[in-house]
Amino acid sequence: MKEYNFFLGCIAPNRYPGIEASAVKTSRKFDIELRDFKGASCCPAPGAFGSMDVNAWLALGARNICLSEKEGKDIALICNGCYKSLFEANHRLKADPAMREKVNAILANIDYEFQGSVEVRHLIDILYNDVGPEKVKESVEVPLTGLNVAIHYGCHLLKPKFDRTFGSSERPRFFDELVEALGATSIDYKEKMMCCGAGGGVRSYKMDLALDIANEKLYNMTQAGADVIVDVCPFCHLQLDRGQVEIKEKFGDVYNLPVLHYNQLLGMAQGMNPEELGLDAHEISVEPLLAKIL
Amino acid sequence: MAEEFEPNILGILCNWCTYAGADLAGTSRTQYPPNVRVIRIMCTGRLDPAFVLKALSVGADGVLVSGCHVGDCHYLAGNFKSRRRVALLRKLIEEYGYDRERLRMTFISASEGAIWAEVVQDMVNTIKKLGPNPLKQVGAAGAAGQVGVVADDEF
Amino acid sequence: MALFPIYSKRTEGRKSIIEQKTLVQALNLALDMERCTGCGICKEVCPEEAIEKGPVGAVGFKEMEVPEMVFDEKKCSYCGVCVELCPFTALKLTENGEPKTDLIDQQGFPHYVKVAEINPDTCVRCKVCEEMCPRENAIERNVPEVTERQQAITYTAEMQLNEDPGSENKCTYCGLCGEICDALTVEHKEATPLNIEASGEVKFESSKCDGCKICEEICPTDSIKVDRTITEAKLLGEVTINKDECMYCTWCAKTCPIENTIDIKKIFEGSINIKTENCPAGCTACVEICPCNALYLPPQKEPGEIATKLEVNDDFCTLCGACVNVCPVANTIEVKRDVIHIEGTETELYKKTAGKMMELKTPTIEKMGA
Amino acid sequence: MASEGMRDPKHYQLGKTQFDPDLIKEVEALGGKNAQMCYQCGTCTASCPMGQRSGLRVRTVMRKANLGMRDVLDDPDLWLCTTCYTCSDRCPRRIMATDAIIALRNIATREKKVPMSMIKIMGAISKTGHGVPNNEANMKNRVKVGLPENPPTTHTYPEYIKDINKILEVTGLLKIREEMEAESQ
Amino acid sequence: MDEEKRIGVFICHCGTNIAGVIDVKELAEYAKTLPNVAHAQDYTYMCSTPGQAMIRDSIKEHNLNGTVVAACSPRLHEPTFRKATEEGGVNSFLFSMANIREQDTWVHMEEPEKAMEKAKDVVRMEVARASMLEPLTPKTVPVEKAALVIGAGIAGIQASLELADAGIKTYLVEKEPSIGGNMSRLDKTFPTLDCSQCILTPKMVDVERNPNIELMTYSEVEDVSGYIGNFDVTIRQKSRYVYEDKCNGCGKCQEVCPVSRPNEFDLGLMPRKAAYVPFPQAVPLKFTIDMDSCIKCDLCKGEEACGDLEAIDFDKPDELTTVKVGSIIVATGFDMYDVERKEEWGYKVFDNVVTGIEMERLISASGPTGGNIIRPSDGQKPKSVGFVLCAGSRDQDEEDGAKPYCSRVCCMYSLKHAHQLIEKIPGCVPYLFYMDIRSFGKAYEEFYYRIQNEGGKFIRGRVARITEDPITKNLTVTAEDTLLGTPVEMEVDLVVLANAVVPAESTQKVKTLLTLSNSPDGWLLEAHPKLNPMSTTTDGVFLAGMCQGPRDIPDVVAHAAAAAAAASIPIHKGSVTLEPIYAIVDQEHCGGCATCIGVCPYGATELNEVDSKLVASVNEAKCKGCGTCGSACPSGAIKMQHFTNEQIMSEIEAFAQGW
Repeated sequence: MKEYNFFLGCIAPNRYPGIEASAVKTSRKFDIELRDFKGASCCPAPGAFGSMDVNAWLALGARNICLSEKEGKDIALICNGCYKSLFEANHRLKADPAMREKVNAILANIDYEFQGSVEVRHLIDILYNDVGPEKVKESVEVPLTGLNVAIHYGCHLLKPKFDRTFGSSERPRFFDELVEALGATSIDYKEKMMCCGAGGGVRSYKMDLALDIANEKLYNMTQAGADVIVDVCPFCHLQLDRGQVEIKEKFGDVYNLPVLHYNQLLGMAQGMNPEELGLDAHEISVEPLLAKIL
Repeated sequence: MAEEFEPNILGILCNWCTYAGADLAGTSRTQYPPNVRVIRIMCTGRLDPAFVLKALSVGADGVLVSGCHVGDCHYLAGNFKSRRRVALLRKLIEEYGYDRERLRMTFISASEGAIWAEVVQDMVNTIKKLGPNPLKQVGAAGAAGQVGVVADDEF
Repeated sequence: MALFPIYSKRTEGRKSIIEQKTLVQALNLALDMERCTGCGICKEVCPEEAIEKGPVGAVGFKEMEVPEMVFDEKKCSYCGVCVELCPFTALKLTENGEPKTDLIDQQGFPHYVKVAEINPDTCVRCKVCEEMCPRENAIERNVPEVTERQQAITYTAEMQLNEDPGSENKCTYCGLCGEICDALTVEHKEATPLNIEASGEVKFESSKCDGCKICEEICPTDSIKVDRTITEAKLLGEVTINKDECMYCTWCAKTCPIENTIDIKKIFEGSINIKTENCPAGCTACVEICPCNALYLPPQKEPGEIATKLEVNDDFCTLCGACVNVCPVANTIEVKRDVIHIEGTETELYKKTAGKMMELKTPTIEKMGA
Repeated sequence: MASEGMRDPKHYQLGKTQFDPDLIKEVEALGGKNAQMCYQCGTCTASCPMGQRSGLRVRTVMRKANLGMRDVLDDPDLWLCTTCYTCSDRCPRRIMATDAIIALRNIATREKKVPMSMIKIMGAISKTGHGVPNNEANMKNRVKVGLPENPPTTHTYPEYIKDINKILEVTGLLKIREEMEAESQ
Repeated sequence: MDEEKRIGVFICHCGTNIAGVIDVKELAEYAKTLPNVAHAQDYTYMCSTPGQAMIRDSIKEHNLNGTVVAACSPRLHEPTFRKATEEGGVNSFLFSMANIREQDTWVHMEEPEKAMEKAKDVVRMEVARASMLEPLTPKTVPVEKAALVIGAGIAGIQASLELADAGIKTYLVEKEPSIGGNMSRLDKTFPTLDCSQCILTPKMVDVERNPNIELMTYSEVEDVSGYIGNFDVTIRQKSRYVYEDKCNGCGKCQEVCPVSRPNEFDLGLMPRKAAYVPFPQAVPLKFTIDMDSCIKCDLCKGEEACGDLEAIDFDKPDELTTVKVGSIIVATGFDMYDVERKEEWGYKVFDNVVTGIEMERLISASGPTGGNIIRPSDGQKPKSVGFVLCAGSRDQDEEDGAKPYCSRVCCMYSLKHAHQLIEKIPGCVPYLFYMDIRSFGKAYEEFYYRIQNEGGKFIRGRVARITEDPITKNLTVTAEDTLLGTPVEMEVDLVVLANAVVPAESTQKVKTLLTLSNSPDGWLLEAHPKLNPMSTTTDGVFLAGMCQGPRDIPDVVAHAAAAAAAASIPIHKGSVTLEPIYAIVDQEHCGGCATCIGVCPYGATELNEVDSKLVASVNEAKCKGCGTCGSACPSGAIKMQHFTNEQIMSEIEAFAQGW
């Protein structure tokens, strides 16, 4: 049993609790325990906070890492935004002594010190590289055969590639493999690697433009015959799920494309019921999807 | 405030790769610390262990041997032989009470002027941490030239 | 790093296809999984060693999946030797969609002598061969369905009608015969007060007459006479053997009720030997895979008898070697081909290939773990 | 002597452009790696999902930053980058254009040219530790999936929030927020 | 040493290069205080004629018997000052050089005081060394009147023809079955639009006919030993499985061969047989059998085919030949950058994305389509074609293996492609996505105007990505028109990636064999980038063509001719002077332990019985002067001339006098 401190971020626990619950439940099947991470805060939001002051952003991120360092636990998380904040803070502070000094000087005000003793990992990275698609496949009880999945990787999982571990960001395959391990089909759609539009503080700054990007994405996914969108980031999730309601209001385009976090899809394939995965809290009804699977 | 310790480092460089690389650093005006004095030899294979011991015994704070990359030696394999000598010498100087970090071997090609500058910078930093040659510290820079030639038939 | 050649491997239905494609040419080698028996001869003969035997399918009592032959699209020279030597015609080589046969056309390689004939003169068009043949579609029985009696034989029928005005047996055109038989139609001339004599015409369609003579029986004036001559007392149509489908196992020849009617020559001559004492209990892999049903388990003599001994009927074994490929115990089956019936030039390449084909084939330990 | 149709020569005069050579150094120091290496190929603009539907031109931003045209800091489009990093991944000069934009935003923030939407997010974190705090409806949903009403974060342990505010304070962000909030009222 | 040492020290200002950082006068004054120094002075340019005269005259005037010049790197001007010393009547090996420019004033400009300190140390060390130097006499060895050229592309062909015409026996080694290299793949050449084959084939035929050229195709250099004037080269002639003397090139073997393989020459666009010539104009026109794909069906040996000629032998072995040459020219050329690694452009993912060299074959009349330009997906003529320039050039993305340098030919060949498209397909519009059009050669810029005038469209912006319509297979190219400041998305039928050139894979092997170096970008390193771009640091080895860096055909030909001229110098001179820097053995002290035998990479040390005692000796001709034996000798019996223990030890001691 490998234990991680489960870093929740904001949107998963505070808007889509199903994502939080499904991550914990599905991981147990692979002997991974996601523990409560006491005192963690916002990562903080890389787009908003990084844009205001990178050093403050790094320091706030480092505060979260320091909390975990005190417990000697590696951090697992389920949000690309959190991944950017914490993975990059961890990576940069480990690699760059000057930056570390600068950030530790800030942290000294609250009696923290960044040591560089833990790892920060995205759960999808753990699932792919530690567990592996084969084991994921073995855990499937209800194969999702015939389900056309439009995968949304999300930008901060892969980019910038120099600061990540997944290689080129143009045609990645690992997430597709994990979805296909569940029996579903990962469909190719136009501009698959395009951003959801929410990041960088744009969703709160210019909602219309942020939604315009999401609209194009949703259109491309629909054109390719998607039954469901699967992501690994609650913020992209929010943009693509709630965004559909907002797009309908603002532009009149209707998609009704259900959005699932990978752990929710995994939970369904592992035979969990939609209520315990929190699917009823989504804006876009998952009913047609359930009808297709069950 | 006491003047900062400036190490005296002896560089023993092969003509074809590192010496040319150091020249390139010059042509490119890459700035690096002025702590190294260079002796040019044709090949690092020429490196007699006595040179290193002599340098340390006369008070050098560090010795930097540098030649071609493995496989690129102008004389086929001189750098291999030198590498083995340096590896053993690092153990030997430790027996004499020198930190092994005072002797270093690197491989720098004729096109790696920037790397030469980095290596010098790094060596200077290392030696600065180690402090002056212990012989200098006790003020006994004698015994120069009394180091025997080391049998190296096992090389 | 260049765009071409594009090597690819794909499955279309039950065909597994490898392809070497340049801008101007596409070479395809297609393996028909319906026909492949997993005998592995293609692997033995490939000059480029580009063919590997994949894992054996699930061993079971109900069905035996054949080992998949895996072709290396990059190593393959697309020469066609395997195509020619597949005894089951499971392989096809095409260049831009057309069959590519230049190796054979230029007599760079011989081909099998394929003898499988049914003598149409002696064949009685019965169904025995079709039923006994272990391969679907190998026997082509083009015999029309016999739905009416007259279709069973070939004959000619004649009717004579007595219309002699002086005869007492003259036809009265009463129409009775026409009522009961499709072959006869009676047309009356209309009677007028001036002429009340019955007159008309009796039309006869010989193709509809089967000579039953009921008209004769029923005619009140006995004016009808019917004669039937049988010209051929045999079913119509013909039974032939499709040489592309035939496995040359001789099941049909051995079971044909008429002697010397079917002539089949096996492609290989040689021997098969099974050391049944090595057989793991309950394993019937070879029986399941044998494409010619030459291997069998004799019926239990008494209930509860366990060690049923595997037997082979040499008559039907084609020495294809499929059994060797699935047998999980080393040295249990030995297949040895001594003669290969071919025609055409025996080129050096053929001789080398034949040498490989004539080596003793027996399972090795590595083949375990099916 | 100006003939008819000839415009006032003043119209032809370029305004005196002010270049600040230190701007790009500041950008590089704040994480915009290799920003001075930009050779204006436009890969960034063409990669940018936002550039296709707005006035954001990453290449132009880089150009202005490189020349030291400080008006780039006043450009509201500077805040349209979604930080997707596609431009950075494809840049043939390995420039982190996204990080350069973030660096420019940092400088703009110091000059209080940051959009209020950002300041609001800071406010939420300062108050609750979360940029997107919990709410009533969500608490019910949490309970439904078997989770406690509040996550084990600063929501459950508010004592950690003071550390966050200390960081905001020492980095000067708190002051910027207070001043901007005061100005906006 | 019997004689009293009288050393002259000459400090060079090198304009302001040295004098601008340190006080040369003070340095000269310092030099005067050093032991054995009889004279010291400074001068603006020591390497100038008056500077050299100053050395000459000072030797006489001050009766000097040793010189030290403190100036630039000895790798630059050591020969100059040696000569000046010699002219002054002092053995040139009694000269030593202090490098106070490259390794001092240029790298410590910001710390002039410390630079001064270092200059003093360096001068002191060199004076100490000069005091210990011994006079040496250079040896002269005869030169083999033959040359070797490795690689028979246009560079190798040109170099060989030049050498042969100068009366030098030339071995031309080519690894492919035919000579011609990459140039034979090209259709037309820019900007003159000559047909590449038309101008190349006559040269190829000349090579075959020239009695002074021994052509060795399908061959590779396996081993090189020796030194300038006397290289021993072992060449492996790979078996073609065809006797070249019997093959008449009739091609019947090819006709009957049932095997079909992609033709490497045509970049896989066309198939070839297992028995093949790469292209119809091949030289020599001898068939080769590709044993990897041959099935040995014997059809080619049959009566219909090779039959009576009996040229084919499947058992023909490789042959090893050893030749002796005086100089060697390397002309290993280039490969194309693996542009598949730039995933955003979708090469090998999308059918209609091709590379520049593939476009050449598509345009070429002898190519797979007979010169009909078609797009691979459906064979249709493209009506709009996008060109991606700098595809992998001027790109620092190391993860993608891209190259930071300009490949120098892509702009021009793309312009040429644009011209050919306009000419061959009425109504076809080429769109060139460029960053800068580098049309630097003679008549190149004019060619650029011409294409503009013909209707080629130029968009200044690098292509960020290419996407494909899965149904029509048309491509959408996204870039920013940086001149408009607008992102553009353009649908085109075909995209040509003008991919970078990279050093040929075979270069690495040759580099190792000849102990050459390469620059960081992988191209072979020249002796001097400006003054000696055709020589290497290995005496007697020269570079021709692309192996040294990207260049176009006229530059390659010029470079090759230069290399040939340089390579012919020692051969025509008939002898070369070798530095007397070789080891000698003091046989009295030698214990015969044979340690030196084991360490010498050249087998120059040997053990002989002298006066009933085993002693080592060094073969001067074989010794290259690395000194490894000298430092390994346990009894100190081996003396490495000009780098003796005493000389180096004295330098170390002088080094220690600095503090």
